[in-house]
Amino acid sequence: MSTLTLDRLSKSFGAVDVLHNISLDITDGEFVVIVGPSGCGKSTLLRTIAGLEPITGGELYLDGRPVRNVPAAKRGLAMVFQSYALYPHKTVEKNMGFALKIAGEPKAEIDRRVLKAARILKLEPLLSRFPRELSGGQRQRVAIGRAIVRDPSIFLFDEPLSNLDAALRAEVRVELRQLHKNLGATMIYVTHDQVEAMTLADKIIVLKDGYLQQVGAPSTLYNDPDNLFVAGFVGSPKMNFIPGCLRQGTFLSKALQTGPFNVDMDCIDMTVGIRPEDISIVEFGKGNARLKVDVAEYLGSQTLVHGRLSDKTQIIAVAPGELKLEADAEIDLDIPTDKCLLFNYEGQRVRPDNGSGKVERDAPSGEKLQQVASC
Amino acid sequence: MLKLSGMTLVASLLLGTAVKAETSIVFRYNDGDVAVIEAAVEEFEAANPDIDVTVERIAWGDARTQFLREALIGGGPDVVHIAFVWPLEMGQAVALQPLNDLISENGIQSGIDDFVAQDLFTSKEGSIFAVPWTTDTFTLVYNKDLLSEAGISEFPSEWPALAEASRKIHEATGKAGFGFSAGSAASNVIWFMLNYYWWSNGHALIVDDGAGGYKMGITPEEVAEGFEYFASFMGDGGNPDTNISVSSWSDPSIVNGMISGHQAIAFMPPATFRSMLDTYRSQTGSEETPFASATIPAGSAGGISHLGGRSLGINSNTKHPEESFRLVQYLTSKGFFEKHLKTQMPAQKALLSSVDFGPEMAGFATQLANGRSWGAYANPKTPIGEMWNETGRSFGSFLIGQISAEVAAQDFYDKISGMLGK
Amino acid sequence: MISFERQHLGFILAMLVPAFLLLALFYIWPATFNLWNSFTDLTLLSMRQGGNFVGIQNYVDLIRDSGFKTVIWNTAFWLAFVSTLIRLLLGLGLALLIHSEPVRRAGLRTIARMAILLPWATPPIVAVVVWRQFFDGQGLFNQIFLDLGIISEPVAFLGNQATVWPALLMIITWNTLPVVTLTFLAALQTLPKDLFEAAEMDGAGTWRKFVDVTLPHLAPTMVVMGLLLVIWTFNNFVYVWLATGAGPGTFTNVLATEVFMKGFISFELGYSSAVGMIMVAIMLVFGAFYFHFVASRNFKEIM
Amino acid sequence: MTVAAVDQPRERDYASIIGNVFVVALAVLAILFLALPVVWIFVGSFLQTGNPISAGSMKWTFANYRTIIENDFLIFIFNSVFICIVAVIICTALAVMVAYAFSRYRFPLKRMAFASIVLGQLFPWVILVTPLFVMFAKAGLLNSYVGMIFCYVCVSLPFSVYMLVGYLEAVPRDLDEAAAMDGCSRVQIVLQVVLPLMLPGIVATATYSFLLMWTEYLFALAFLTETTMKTMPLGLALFFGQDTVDWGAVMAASAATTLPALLLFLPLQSKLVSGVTSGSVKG
Repeated sequence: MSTLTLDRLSKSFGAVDVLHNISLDITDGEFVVIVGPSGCGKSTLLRTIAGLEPITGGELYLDGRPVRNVPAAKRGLAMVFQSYALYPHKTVEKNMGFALKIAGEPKAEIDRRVLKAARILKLEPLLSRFPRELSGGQRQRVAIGRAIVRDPSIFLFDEPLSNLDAALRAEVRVELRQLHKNLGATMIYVTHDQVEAMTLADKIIVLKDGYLQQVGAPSTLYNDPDNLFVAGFVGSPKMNFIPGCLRQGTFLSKALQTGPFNVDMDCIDMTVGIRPEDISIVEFGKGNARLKVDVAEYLGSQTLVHGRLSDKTQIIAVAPGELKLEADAEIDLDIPTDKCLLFNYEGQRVRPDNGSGKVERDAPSGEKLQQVASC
Repeated sequence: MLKLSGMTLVASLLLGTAVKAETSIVFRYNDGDVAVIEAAVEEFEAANPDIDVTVERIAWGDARTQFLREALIGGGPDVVHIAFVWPLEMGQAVALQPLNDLISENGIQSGIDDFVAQDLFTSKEGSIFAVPWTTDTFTLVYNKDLLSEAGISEFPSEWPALAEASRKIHEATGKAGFGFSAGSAASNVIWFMLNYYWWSNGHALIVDDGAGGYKMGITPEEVAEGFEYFASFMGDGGNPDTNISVSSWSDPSIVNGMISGHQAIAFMPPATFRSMLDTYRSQTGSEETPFASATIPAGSAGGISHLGGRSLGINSNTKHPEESFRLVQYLTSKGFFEKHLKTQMPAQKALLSSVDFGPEMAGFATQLANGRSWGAYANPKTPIGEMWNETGRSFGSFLIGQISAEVAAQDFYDKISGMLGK
Repeated sequence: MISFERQHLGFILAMLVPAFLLLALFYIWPATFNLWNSFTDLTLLSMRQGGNFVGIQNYVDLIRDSGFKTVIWNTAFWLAFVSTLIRLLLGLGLALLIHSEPVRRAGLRTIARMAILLPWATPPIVAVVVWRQFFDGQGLFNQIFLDLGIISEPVAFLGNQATVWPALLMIITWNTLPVVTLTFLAALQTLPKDLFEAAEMDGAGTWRKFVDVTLPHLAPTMVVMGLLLVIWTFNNFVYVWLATGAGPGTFTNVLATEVFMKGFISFELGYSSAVGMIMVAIMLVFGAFYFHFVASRNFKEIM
Repeated sequence: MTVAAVDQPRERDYASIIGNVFVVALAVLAILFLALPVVWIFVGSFLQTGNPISAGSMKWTFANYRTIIENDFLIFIFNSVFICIVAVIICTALAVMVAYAFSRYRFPLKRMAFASIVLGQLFPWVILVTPLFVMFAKAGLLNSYVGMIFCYVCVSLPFSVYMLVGYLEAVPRDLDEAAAMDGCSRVQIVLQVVLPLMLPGIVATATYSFLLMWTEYLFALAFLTETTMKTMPLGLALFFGQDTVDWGAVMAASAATTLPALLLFLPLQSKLVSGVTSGSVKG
């Protein structure tokens, strides 16, 4: 259990920069999830922390101690691989005890700790089996068990659930959360699945193209995303985005007019984000946007309505209970202004209250102003 | 034998070479009868306790190249067993050392002049590079039963008669007449037979030009005539076509053919004949054989065969020339031939005349008297091995119909004269 | 794959240096020596004195030599092309045969797989000895053919223009077929079953399934195997030399035997080296081809 | 799946029976073709002449084996076994090291190094004999185990590396990393994790190397002249004298030379098959 600090860490493979100046703190006992689309560098980030990849720039501190040049084995971390990476030629017991054996622990101590970990994960009956004789879920447990046995300061998980089927994944997710609570250890967890991120994390780190997008608690990311990417990535179904422009505090587009927003700027490229669950379907003629329905998916407790606004923007709305809608039916939506998030042309969040959307920073050209005036 | 070598092996593995206080020399012997030689060497060691001789052996086909490579790089065995025609080329390449001083200081059984084929061992400057050891020649061996079955009462004495006899036997008995290996590899017999044919008719491939050099002693037409003569034996001429793929006078198709009575006439050296006789006797259990050897047919110049054999040379790199020479002295001594090497004919005229070869071998003894040395063939420009190889290749190409006799002969002639001209 | 970092250098060197040092000693120094020799008139007999520099004379000589064209033809056509083609086809046929349902039901599959190993375990020198006996005038083939009345006179299989190459190829094929067959067998075992089922659903018959499913699946293996066979046979001197000694005449002379004959029988080391360098040059071209199309594809992960 | 391509519904049963019989007959013929020469050697080695059919009466005998044993063949066997085993061990160990570096690390000139390994497989050995002979003579390596082992290691190293790289590709890199996380040093990773996993590949590779060396003739001929140093192929050639060939002994020596390879092959049969695919020539 310890703290980890990344200070302007960067990594490149040859000429390709994979991580750019990542700085963050991970405190003792936190469950941190690194999330992002594939190729965003999240696995590389985990592997630099593990010591499997040397870093190109910046520094990495473990409990305040720089570990840039400390080899993986000496960092006191344990890792659970996506492929589980169990040694096929060793039994479950040997797999779990291997690190201790390498460290030269006495046999009795190895047995004790392996047994303890096996008990936590209910692996005792499997100890003498070989990995090929285990199911996917069991292998997964063994991989975790192997990490537990080492009693590491930090657990690293590299997409550990991606090889499991959906039902099992949900189950293990809960168990992992439980495990974290019991062990109280720091855990760093990489996934591309935002549901896993939301359910597991104390703190989520969103990465895209090697850049840190936002760090924060799941609720922060959900409610107060810093940019379009985070807003779109977190939450399911995805947030709706409606392009348009902002003029004197009012959002204008062919399909939607809403406001006022407490933002002192005129801007041609502005996007409004609204979560599907914040949209409500209202009586025809009473809404502020009209939706042409493509399909309605009934999920039991709710129905997801997919459709297009008059400017062809794809929209998903959530309606409670069962709602029968024909394709091409037209319905009216209420998109409440107070739930709308504004993003500027760079995709950055424009927050109404703190004045982050200052005109100077975001001044449209004269030509653009003309367009704004006319839109 | 095995036990002995095994123990030597173990001893040398365990002790290395440190224990040897005596002089060690290596004798490379390349023929059969290894047991005979090893027994003789043991006797030599007993008589010379200060000398330890190791006998090593490599296949005869590889012997020449291997020794040259080793000696020219500064290694190789001390005493080496080589063909009659190699000493000059090896001496001139500085692989062998001149023996003149050793011979004049220590002497050799009945004097060096008593040895046959002196010209093959002495360079123009007078250096003697090897001592002739054993001698032999090739001649024809016959199955007398098959001959009489075909109504032939005498061994053919002239080349056309031989061809006639072969054809007759084949027609009369359906068996092979004169079956010889007509293959193209360098170990075939066509080289010997062609040269015998040419010599008997007064030609020679290479002759002295009288001015210290060498020249061709034959015309392409005469070469072609020889090619055609031997080609006439193929098929209905009595030599089965399958012998085109046979490249050795000791090939089973020939030796077994003779033994089983499927072939009437063969061409071979004494060692092969002897082993053939042994096999026949052990298979039939009878001492009597239907075989006889007779001299090769004559042409305008008589029936001439080559005086072949093996000689002993001393490596120019040896650190123990005196000891090596003592081994050579011993191996050429009368006692050695009387007691040990009874299957080979000695290369000394005095010893040769005193040996009784038995009735079947009579032809060889007679033929040996009509043998000639290779003489001018053994010059530095035309290694015999290479001429031998070219002969087989050219004759083979003609035989299988790739090219005509004239073209094959011309190619051959150009190759050899090209070598001489270099 | 671990990217190159200075901290790994020591380990990487420790892994590579011993092997590459040995290989350099074994290949590069002798090859250089050979290259130099090819520009001299060195013979074995003049080794003490050393050869004279003759420039590209040896290369000019060998290009002018009429026999050299035959050598190139024999090597390229018979050894490289025909022998490879035969082995690919026979190897494929045999693999299909062993893999086939009737053979499995007849309980022959295991026996066949054992039988395949027999030629493989036989050293080439032994293989040649046996087959020469079979091809002999009184050998097995002549006896069988005579008894069957196919021929009336014994045939010199290894001494006849018409039969010598087929006979040689038979020896080579017998001795080296196992590798080809086993490779195809292994590839057949990885045939995706569902593809067959899909083809069956599409109404494909046995022949169509073979052409549309089996063959495409085996195609990459065939390419790799074909290239390897060409390489192995091209350099192999044992079969031709021991079976026919490049004869009859020089009818079966190939590059490798030409190098051997010039170097070890005629002692013309310079000329022999030149022929050897021609071989190296051909192999370099072939090697580049092989590397580009096979090795670097097989191992793109490590490149 | 049958090769016979008969698909007429009416005649199908009839045709397929004929087809099956045909296929099985073909298979039997193929087995005969493959096995006959080897059977011939072993039978011939126990017959009085080396050629059973032309022998007329078949007399069984051990004389041929007695002959080869009297001609130092046991020493040749020892030499062959010793040289080949030591060379195989060294070669395989070096090949594992090189293959590991190739498959797990990036380093400068890697492509070139790998290309040179590929080319090493193609190199015509016949041109190396004379230069190596000169080199060996100067280094005192003629007639030595060291010299032959050096030769054989180098002869089979390129192919071994090539094969092992193929096998290593099948060992997931995650395992190396897991071992690194578990505290293994680089050497421990290779010895404790990678090596046990690629054991089948190593066995297959070592078998190939062994065969290559076991049957090698050219280098042995040039570099081994002392009788007590010769290997089996050379010993075999010794029975081809210039004036006489002892065919019985040749057959016995052939059998003795073939048998060890056969004994090595049969138990490894299945491994070798997988070896061919996943190793050098995976499609």
